[in-house]
Amino acid sequence: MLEAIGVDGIEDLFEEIPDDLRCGDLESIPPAMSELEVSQLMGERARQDGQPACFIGAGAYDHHIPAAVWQIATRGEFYSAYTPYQAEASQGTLQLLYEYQSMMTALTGMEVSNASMYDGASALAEAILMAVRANRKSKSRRILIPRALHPSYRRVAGNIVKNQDIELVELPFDPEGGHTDISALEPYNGEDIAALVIPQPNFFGVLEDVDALTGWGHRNKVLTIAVVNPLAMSVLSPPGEWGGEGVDICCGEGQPLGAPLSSGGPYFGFLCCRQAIVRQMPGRIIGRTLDQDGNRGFALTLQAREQHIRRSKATSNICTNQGLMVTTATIHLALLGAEGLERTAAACHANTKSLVEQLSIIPGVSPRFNRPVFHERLISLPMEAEAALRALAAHNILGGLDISRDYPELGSAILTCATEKRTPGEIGDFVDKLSRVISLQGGTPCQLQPKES
Amino acid sequence: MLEAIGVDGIEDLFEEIPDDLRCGDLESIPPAMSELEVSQLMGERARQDGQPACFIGAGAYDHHIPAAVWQIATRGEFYSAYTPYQAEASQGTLQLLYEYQSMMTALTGMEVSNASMYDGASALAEAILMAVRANRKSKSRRILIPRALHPSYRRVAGNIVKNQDIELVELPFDPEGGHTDISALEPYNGEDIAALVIPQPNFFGVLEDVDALTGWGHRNKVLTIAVVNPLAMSVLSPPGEWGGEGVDICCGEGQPLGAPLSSGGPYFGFLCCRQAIVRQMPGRIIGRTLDQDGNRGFALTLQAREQHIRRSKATSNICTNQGLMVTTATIHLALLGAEGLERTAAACHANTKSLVEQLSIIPGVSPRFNRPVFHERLISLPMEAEAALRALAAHNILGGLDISRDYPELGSAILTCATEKRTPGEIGDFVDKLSRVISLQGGTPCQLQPKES
Amino acid sequence: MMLLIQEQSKPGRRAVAQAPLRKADTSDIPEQFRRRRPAALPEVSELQVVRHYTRLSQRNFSIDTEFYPLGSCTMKYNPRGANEHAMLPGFLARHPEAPESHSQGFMACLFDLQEMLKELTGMQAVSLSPAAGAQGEFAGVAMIRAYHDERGDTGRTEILVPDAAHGTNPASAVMCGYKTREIPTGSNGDVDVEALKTVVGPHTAGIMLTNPSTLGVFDRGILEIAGLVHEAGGLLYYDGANLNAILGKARPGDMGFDVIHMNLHKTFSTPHGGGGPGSGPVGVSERLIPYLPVPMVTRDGDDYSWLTETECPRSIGRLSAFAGNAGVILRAYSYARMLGREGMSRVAEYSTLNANYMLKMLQEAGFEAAYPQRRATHEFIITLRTQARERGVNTMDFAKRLLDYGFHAPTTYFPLLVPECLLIEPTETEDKGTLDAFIQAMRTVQGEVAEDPELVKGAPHTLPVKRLDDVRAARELDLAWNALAED
Amino acid sequence: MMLLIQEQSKPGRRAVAQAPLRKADTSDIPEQFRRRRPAALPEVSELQVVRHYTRLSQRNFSIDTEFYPLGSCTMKYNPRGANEHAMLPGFLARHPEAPESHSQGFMACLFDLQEMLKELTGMQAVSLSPAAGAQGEFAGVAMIRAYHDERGDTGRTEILVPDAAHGTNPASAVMCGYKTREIPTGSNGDVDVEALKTVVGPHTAGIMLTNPSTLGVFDRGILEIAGLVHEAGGLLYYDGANLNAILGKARPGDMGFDVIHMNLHKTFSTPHGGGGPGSGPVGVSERLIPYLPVPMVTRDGDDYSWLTETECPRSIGRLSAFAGNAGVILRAYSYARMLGREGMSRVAEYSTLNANYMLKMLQEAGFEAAYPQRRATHEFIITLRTQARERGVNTMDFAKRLLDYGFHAPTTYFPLLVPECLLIEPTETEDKGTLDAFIQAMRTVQGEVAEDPELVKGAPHTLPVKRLDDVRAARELDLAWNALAED
Ligand SMILES: Cc1ncc(COP(=O)(O)O)c(C=O)c1O
Ligand SMILES: Cc1ncc(COP(=O)(O)O)c(C=O)c1O
Repeated sequence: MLEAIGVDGIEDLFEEIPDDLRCGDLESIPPAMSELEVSQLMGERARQDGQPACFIGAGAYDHHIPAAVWQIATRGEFYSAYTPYQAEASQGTLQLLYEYQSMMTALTGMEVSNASMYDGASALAEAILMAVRANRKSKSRRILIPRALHPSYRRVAGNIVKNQDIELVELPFDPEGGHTDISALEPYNGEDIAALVIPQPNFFGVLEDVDALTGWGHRNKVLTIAVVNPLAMSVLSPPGEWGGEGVDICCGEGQPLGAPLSSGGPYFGFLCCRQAIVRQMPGRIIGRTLDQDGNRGFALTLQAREQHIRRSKATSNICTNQGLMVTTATIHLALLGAEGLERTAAACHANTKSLVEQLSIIPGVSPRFNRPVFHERLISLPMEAEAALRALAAHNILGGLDISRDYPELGSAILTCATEKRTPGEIGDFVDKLSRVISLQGGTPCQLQPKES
Repeated sequence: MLEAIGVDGIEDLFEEIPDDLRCGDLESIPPAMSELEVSQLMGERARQDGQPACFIGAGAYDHHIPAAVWQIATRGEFYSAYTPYQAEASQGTLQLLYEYQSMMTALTGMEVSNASMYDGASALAEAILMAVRANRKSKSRRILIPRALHPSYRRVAGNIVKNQDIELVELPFDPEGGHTDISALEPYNGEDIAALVIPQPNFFGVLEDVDALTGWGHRNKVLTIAVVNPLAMSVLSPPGEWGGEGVDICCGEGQPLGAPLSSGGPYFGFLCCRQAIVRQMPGRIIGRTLDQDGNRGFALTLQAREQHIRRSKATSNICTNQGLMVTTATIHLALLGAEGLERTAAACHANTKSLVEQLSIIPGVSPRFNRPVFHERLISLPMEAEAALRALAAHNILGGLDISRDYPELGSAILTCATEKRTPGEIGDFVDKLSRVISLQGGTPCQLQPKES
Repeated sequence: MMLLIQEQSKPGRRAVAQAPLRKADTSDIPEQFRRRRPAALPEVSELQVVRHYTRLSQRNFSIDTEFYPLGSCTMKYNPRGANEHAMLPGFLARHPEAPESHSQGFMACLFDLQEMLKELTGMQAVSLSPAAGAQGEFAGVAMIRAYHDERGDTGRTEILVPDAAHGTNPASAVMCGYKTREIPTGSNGDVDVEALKTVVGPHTAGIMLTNPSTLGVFDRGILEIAGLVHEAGGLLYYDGANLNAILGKARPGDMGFDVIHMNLHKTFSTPHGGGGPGSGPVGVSERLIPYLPVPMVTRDGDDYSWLTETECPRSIGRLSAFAGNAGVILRAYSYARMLGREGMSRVAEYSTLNANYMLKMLQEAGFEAAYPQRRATHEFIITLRTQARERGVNTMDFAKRLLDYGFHAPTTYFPLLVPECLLIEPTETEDKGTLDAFIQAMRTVQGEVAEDPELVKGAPHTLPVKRLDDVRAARELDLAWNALAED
Repeated sequence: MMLLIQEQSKPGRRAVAQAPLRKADTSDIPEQFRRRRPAALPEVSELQVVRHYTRLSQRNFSIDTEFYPLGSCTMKYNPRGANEHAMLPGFLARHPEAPESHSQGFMACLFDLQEMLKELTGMQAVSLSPAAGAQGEFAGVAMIRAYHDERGDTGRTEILVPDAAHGTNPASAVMCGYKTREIPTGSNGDVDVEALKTVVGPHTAGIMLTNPSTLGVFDRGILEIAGLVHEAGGLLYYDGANLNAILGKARPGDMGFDVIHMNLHKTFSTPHGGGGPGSGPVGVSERLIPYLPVPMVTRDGDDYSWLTETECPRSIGRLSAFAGNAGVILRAYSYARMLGREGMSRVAEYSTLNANYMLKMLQEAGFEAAYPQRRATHEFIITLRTQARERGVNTMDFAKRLLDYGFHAPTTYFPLLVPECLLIEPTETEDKGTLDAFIQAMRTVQGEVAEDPELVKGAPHTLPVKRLDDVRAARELDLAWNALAED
């Protein structure tokens, strides 16, 4: 090959790089390893972290994933394909994405879905940017955002949108109910607000009065953005129907649909909206069309919204999205169907209820809020949450999330959740251990290394 | 559908089964479980058996399997296809099998390979039956079989061929070398013997004088059957070249080529022979041919040997073979190539050598035989082998195989082997623990449950 | 045409990460034992391997991609969960010689499955060790022989086999040293009992039957047959390949069978893998228990232990070096637990429903059933003898043309006694939409046979290769690629 | 045509084993919150799902099945080992909020990769959290902004972007509140330094460059550019999408860049998954360290801990709810360890060798290179403007026709400044045989353009669909299946 090119050696091919820019030997890069050696190294590290019984939810849930999901998604034709720019050579991915869009609109009751965002939090940021563009009635760049929304979502949205001078205005939650009471919106009646964010369930697992909140938005020409758990949608009323007319935009974290916990990613954000504002939508969208012979086919559409066409005028900079996770979600949704999703959701809900009931027998332990919840709950503890969680972790139980950093006003409390995967034995063990920890409170600290598994 | 058939209910479809043959409720069958529940049950059981550091070989070896092997083999098109009877709809499997046959002939130096037998032991039984049919010169049904061949192979072969009145005559091994000395054959010079079985390496890991043994067979009109470890073939001379002319039949266990230990199966037996006796070959064989347009294609061939055509006159009753394991072996061999196989073999050999050297420092521990070995070795112990292994197992080390049941004449000894997957740390740990066990000999018995992993 | 992987080889190329990066020393192995030239294996990169075998795979039909109504083979869906469960790291890593202390979880699965299979078949004990149906048959017949031999009843030299039997049946009998004798089938599809009466006797070691038979009917005379054979001192062998049809509905043990094999890769839905592996557990009645092949698992309280040659000295012994196809057994176990009690009879119900629906619809489309007066079981036979005679289009042509419509062909030319037959088994995992599409394809090909028989005789037209020349394959044997021969 | 999964739905059908077998009680959730009608999701069996998506997958081109010389996208082989390692049960099961005590193994991988990326790029610190290249760009520009803002240097409102830049560059700048200004490319393919001089100044917040650029050449004036921008008070952003070309050969840090993103899904060979996920770590020079997005991993002795908003108060914060695309990061880590020190420069060497070989052979075949006087990097540009003008066959037609020959098309119409361009990137994992086959296909299509342009304009002819009507797709929007609309 070198001969064909007409050079003597490979180094000649780099002759245009100025000599003083050539780097040396990269000595601190470790030498090559075989696949076996890497698998031993990473296998050891993966084992090192144990597989504690996980009662943390807080935006990432340990659900059963049918074996078929990943066995099919990792087929090379899905796994190693690029974004389907060449539609005719990508009908597999494109039809799947169209099916996905159809499933997400069915689940959320919305008209249109895109083909994914990075994750739930960044999807919210994009939803806010989208709302600001779409709300022609509003000149302000103010967004109402409940304090009861996931703190990381609020942070991420803030970090992203603040560069475009958008202001996030926090709505307090009801100290007894844990929900965003409609009264919290009163100060903003008639104000120029671009959008209102409505989580369901909210960070605490508490159910919001979504119809009332959405209605307020409609009355005040404020666009409404739902942030929902897609699994919950099998049980709870869908954003497309909230307040009668439904919300304008709906987003959320797709992880519960076939993505393993996997340390936080890859997951995927979903983003749906009314068809009327689809041209403000960021990200890829797949449309059904016809080929030259009049046969059905699928293609990327409305690409004029996107950075590769519109560059600085695009609706977003997103290019690579979370395609493979959408592949898994689509297969997952097809396997579960509405009935399977609902059974899963119900099992989680019932498991968490059972856990909370058993925990509440421990003196000093009680649910923090009195409004209906779905599938996750905040629990007050009679000792420092962090210490309790640390002690549980030493028993290989992750009892929940300590919320004191984000909500100091709520005292010592943990957000806990038992998905359908938690067995009665694990739940019982959690209850036992927590009650021992609490009764031993003040005793000697436990050892903190995870058990290998 | 019932209506179309013209019945009222599904039960009507079973009307031809006499009433008194209908069974009841199968009460002792447990109720249905979800995939999640089964995965929890089986997950727990799999964990329960731990993953001890394995120094047992004895016919099944813990080798690295490239990740690509099983990711591709479990693609539905390979995994869920049937035997390729419809050649035009099975070119994937058929071409792969032709490639496999080509790899096995390259590796063994033989002319022809079939498409697999159940395992190495049953392949030997079939090889013996085949030899008896093929050796037109011999009227006896006597087979010489070294005592140094894997005891299970001898048993399996015996269990199968004895029904056809074939007699297996045992050849002793040299008590110092552990090999089958050519002198062991002297009593049979000029005798009517149908075939001679030659293992390489033999059960003890010892290298046989294959050229001399094969030469004896040739001189005495005795067909020769090699039983080889296919990984060893990357280092050792191939049966097709033994004694100049090579053996007549070669078989062995394919497990080292991509099959996980997996409790003993599925593995696969390979079986190769001279082209001259291919019509005595049992099992499927794939041939290259042309299609109507003159293009290359592949098909099952010489089916007139098989049970589905020849019924009671078939060369064997085998029908379903070990197709998927051959698929994995083919991918495995393609990924490793001759160079990769040789490196793997060399690494095992060196690891075992290092292990044996370190063990030999322990007082009373020494290699049992003085002839060259490959990749596995018999070690004499100064205490009861079973007790030593039990104590090691309590430390999650499987130190080797106790051979006292099969070879009482060899005293207390274990057959041990360290594949390329055994790390220096694991080897060191084995040595440490064994030396402690030996020095504590007579102390209290250890606890015997495996560590969970 | 796709190149062979060997044809893509280039000296020195390697999938580097797949072997040790440094070559260890083996110089202690004397020269005389060493290989002189490296084996001519392909020298290719990892990408080449992955791409080659991924693309090759796409040149297959399979259950996961096509309807596969291959009669007698029970090509039903292989649950992906079972694959995941059987491939749990703990199971994969277990050495077959691992001590019982490190095997209790694995052995518990085997024991449970043994128990479930006993209950489902009505037998008294089960051994899981045979590696496939045919090895199960061998084990079964070997047990029959051991039984007679132990009683000194050595004049029994014949195994009776109906003419509809699968080829493995007579072949297995012969491997056990028996002669076989064929029993004809009556015109109604049941074994011809009168004919049986004329051959059964003191030479009869046993009879091998499958019920429902491979003719797709349930033999209603089974109890009479059992009586006749037992009276003559013979034993009854049940070929379980068709167990799918009666799972949870009727049990071979109740029909009087003494020994039975099951095909886990059929009834228990483990994958066929392009030809295997399978698993062929055997179940026996009381009198054959001592002869079961080893190893088996037994339980004492919470402890599982192995039964081997030592505990079972009268056993026919082991038939593979270790414990059979453990991974297949685990897949079947996972499947059986997911199905559970409720699911077992659903297997028989839906496979029978699907078969009878298809039979009816095909009859309405003008196809000729081999046994029109009988209820289909989980499969049924269509004979194309009229087409063959009148249009010169034989069953093989018809089958090949179905491939063009994206359906795997049914079994052809088996059983041998029905001329120009298609043995069709839809299985219970297919839905009505797929059945209807297949029926439509059958109609279409039927129309083509009438209008354009050459089109059908030239089939397939849309697959990676055209009709292959089998005669050439057998005559000009080319069984392995040879670098030198190529150029 | 393949039915949609929705079109295969039948009421009441289910993949039973995939959900709890009994429905738990949720009656404590008040009616007002509850869904009234179930969502119209497909109701199908597990076999239907497996078969549908298996067959759908076969309607894709992918690296594992086809050569995919998509310029700028670095479609190289994704090692299967990396998939296995990243999907080890311990990693999959780790909750993102798991305590550090239960995260040391995972964190060690992240830390190691941070360190390797630092060394490979010559930057001072790395954060792995951005979810893709574009989010890395956002993070990078946001850091530039935070830097200027913190210094009170608020007059800098512009980001300079060469006209060859990827669309994400200007889009990211705008998302950070900047205006963008385009810099033209000189006729030799390097940035037009004179033009740059006229626009760089006190309004300049920074410049976004990729080097080698998307024109497939290494910008030889990079040090001069860096000098100019720095002198004017601006910072330099490096778009790492082309890092593959110089891995182990030259480092952006040494070229004077202040911030860089890498595409792990390109340079570090993690799969593209039909559109993602990716991962876009950012590396920075000393002065931007405080602004790096969180979380990151730090090490103290043998203990790893998280750096979050608390430890990094000046950080631009987090950009996703947790730690980014951890699974992708683990795949890249596995890849990097397998490659190791030796492997890194091989990446640049072989990708550059392959590109220059193909360029040369295509030139010999009569194709016109956009920058014939330049050395190709890991990719290069062919312009088909002559064909387009003379034969009316445009680049899109040409690209579609390549699909018929089993090759994915190169990138078309990007970069925008080269008319009728094909941006071709063979990558280092392809072998010469494949390159030659592609060159042959290019020649063949070239011949067809001359002899039968309509054939090329009508392409593709052999794929599951013919050329699709994009205009119709955008005009008659049909973005979701609707049961009611169908019948
Ligand atoms: C009726 C019948 N019996 C026996 C067998 C043999 O089973 P196996 O292929 O598992 O050896 C088969 C397999 O096709 C069969 O259909
Ligand atoms: C040159 C260049 N820059 C940036 C990007 C954006 O990266 P990502 O798709 O990961 O967001 C790409 C991706 O195609 C690219 O080619």
